[in-house]
Amino acid sequence: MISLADITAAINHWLYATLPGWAALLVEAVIVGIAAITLFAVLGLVLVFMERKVSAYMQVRLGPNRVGPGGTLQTLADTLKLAMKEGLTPDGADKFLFNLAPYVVIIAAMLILAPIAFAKGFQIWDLNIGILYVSAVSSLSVIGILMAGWASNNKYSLLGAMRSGAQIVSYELSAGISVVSIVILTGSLRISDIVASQQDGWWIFKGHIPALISFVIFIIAVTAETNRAPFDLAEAESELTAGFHTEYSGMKFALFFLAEYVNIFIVCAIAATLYLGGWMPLHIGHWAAFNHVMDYIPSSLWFWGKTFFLIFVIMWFRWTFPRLRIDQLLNLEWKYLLPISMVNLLLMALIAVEGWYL
Amino acid sequence: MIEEIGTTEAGELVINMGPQHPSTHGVLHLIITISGETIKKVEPHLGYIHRSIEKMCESLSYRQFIYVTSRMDYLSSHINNHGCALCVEKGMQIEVPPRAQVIRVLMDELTRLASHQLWWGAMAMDVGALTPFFHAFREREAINDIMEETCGARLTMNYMVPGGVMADLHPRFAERVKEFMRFFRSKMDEYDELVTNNVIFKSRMQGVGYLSRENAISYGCTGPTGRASGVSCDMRKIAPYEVYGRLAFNEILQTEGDCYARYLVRMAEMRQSLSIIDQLIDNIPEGDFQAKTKAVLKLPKGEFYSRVETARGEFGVYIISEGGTTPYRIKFRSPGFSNLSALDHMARGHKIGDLVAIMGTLDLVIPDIDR
Amino acid sequence: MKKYLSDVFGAIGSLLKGMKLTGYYFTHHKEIITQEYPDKKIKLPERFRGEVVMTHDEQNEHACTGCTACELACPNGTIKIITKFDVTPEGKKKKALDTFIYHLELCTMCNLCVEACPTDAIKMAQNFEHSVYDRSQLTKKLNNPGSKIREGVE
Amino acid sequence: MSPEALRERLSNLTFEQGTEWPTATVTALDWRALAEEVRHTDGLEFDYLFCVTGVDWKTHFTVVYHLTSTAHRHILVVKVSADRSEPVVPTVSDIWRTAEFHEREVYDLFGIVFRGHPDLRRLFMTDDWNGWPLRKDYEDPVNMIKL
Repeated sequence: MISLADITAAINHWLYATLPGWAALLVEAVIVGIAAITLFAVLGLVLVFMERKVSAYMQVRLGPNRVGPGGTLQTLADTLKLAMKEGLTPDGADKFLFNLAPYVVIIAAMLILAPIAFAKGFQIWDLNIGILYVSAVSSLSVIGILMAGWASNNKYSLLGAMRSGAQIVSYELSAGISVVSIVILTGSLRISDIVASQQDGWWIFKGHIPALISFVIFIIAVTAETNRAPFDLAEAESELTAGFHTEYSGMKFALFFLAEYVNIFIVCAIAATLYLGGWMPLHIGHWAAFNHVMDYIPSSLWFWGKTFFLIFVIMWFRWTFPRLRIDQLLNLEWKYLLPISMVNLLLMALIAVEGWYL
Repeated sequence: MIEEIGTTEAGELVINMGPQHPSTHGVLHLIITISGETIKKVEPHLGYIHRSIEKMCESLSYRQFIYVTSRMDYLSSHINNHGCALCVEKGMQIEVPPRAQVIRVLMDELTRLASHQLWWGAMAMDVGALTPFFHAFREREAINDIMEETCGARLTMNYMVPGGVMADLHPRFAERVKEFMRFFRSKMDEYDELVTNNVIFKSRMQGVGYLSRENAISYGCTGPTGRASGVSCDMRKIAPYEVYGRLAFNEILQTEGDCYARYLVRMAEMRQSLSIIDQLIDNIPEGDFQAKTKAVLKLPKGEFYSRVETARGEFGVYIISEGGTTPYRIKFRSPGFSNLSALDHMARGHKIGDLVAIMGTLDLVIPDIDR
Repeated sequence: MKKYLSDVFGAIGSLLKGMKLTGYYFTHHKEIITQEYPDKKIKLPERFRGEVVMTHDEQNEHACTGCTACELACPNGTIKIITKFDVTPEGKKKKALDTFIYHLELCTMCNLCVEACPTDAIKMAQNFEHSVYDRSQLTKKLNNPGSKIREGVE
Repeated sequence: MSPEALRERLSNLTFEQGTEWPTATVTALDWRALAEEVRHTDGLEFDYLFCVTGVDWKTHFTVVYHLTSTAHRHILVVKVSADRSEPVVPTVSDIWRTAEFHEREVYDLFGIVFRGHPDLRRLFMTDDWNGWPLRKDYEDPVNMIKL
């Protein structure tokens, strides 16, 4: 069976054979860049469509059903509309920051793609501090949001940006601790190592209850980090109209929109990697036959399946729950999630030291 | 605008919430002074949809002016019309046939249900849950369909005429109402599952927007807003009109006075409305649906006041007649106007998100406030 | 501590309940209530008030005597009736309808004109698709060209 | 308290005949004292002001206050007359908070000044509006509906 890893290896081999080293690297970089941007665009379209359909079914309606078969081209039509719209810059806005902010957000989202393992051996850059890199870069997007809120010269935007700042800074903590609790088990920050350590079972099963708790906390924390409902205070449309992107229109708005969905994809991919084994098929201990059957399902399918399942869960949250208030949001983090995740980390350390996870 | 507000202390920010804002449900304009996220002051600016209905009515005959009142509180348009019809009947001393009385009450309660359903969805949307809105509209549409079949319109029915109702009930009315009741009863539990017991929703509502009993009376808060603070103010109980006097239903009272109490009062009122409809739907007396009235109505010289209970509270119609075919002066006492006046008092010291929740539970309808 | 834990579990329980409900609707598509309106035409009940029309029979005759009762009953000045004098076979002059002008853009569908009409000449139609490109198209002439009053309607 | 008993109790007022509820007319000067009295006297306790109406009688203005008590459920209607050229009525917004908005409304539409009102500004009309729309002699300079 031809796997993605074989294809990439073949291309790599061919490039280095025909071109000098630096040119091959350059060509590869260009290919990766184009692939990443394409992935972004496709992800945006698919996820927005998915969100609209999920919300529609939960709200007992049909959702988009006009453009294309079953409405699948609706988001494409919307993107075209946004692309043709005038990108307004309000008077009194800090023009430079205002125009820069959406790109900061989208680039921050793009950077995190680097260490994600999409399939077996299919990874842009398997750097040795992969998961640390993800936590570090993912908090960069808040700078873009703050820039957008400040530069818009709009009080709603400013309030939204401030909320977003407070929110991301506090939820980074429990997200980080949840990540650490898996890193304790694997002993490596490298994504490929983390995936490989789940060869004989995913961490969510192997890690007993502490892994489950840290998984739940991680999902909650990343929902908050990506400003999704019920933690969408930064854009809370019933309070702040549209929060930090109130003044944005046209393509710049589309970039924020896209970044939101790409961020969801990324955090779900990370969660899938950490807890659900990434591209690793469902393996149970030493059941060789069962594991072998599972291996027939391509690894990329495993990865996408798990990621989309988590994305669906996060969408499910959004279409079920009311929004929290800003002080309740911070209470939830500092009074509930952080203490629980710290105790959980201790338990996890105990499990790791005693080696109970195998 | 901001300069006129004048002094703001250091660190305070003045925000215009509305007239175009997702959670003001129309064109309410609030000027809020905040310090950080905490509200220091809320100042409503009204009049964006002021049509001076009172002035318009001065040039309309007693048959004509009723339809305009549908456009005030459009969610309980039928009850508004009812108040006006009652006032004219009081002046003309028209005896309304029993069948018409029952039809009116049935329609009132259906309207109240529809209004509360919309409120439930809209309020859940204000606190950030979008799905309940569609679920609420599903049930509301069922009521609207029933209304449409009998009254001929979905929202501004104009079904009341002085002396009765405009047309008899549709033959399928009772059957369809019963079908709806079965459907809605099963959905009420879903409402509780989805919103009432939800921990996020509860924490958003409990202890927010407290209004004491004294203040509720002083601010003239009626309807669910007043009753959540423990003020007994249900016009159907205090001054029963039509057949309300002989119906068995409870006035829902809560004493907490916060947003959650207001929420619970409305939810319980929906169940009371269902029980009222239950009592009446099989007992619609036969007979005329309209009393015989003259083609041109002339109210005797004098003053007439009628009070009815809309979905938002006490609605009063005050007609001063000089004996002509048009009122000399007409005044509508709208519940939303008084309820809104307590907003500043309730919102101070809370967060912006709470202001939205408080407005949601006040169930403001802006044309009702502006008139 | 016990309360803290029960709080946490109670909270998660209530959230899961809500998710169960939305999950139910997500998986049960037969609950969907969307009406695909322009594709599937909606049948409105016969009492629905969409616009005022004047009924004409096969002989192109209507029942309007031009008494202006509807014009007087209308709160908005929606109806304007222009009358003319017909000469009856006996040579007498008789007031009759010339043009029945109806301003749909001013109409609130309150049904008062239909109620007021002594000869049931006008009624409410169920058409609700009123959008046009120009406002002047909303001003309509309700009596058909060449129509006349039905025999025996006074 | 029944309407008759109420008439008896407030015998210093002159009541109109043939009204549904006891209706008394007082001058603007007496109104403030009466308001304090009916609000705070035991047995009366009119704590709920449910309607404030301005009326233009062409010769003078009246402000009609509909009062009720949440404890005793009796209703009293007080009409306060004001001069047409310079209408001034004392405010009761400190006695019944709801009057704050209602009086602003009456001021906005009739131009009746409520002395002592904390925030007497236009409510529905814009701040630069000329004239008082609900007065009988008001003429709308812009007629919206011209056919």
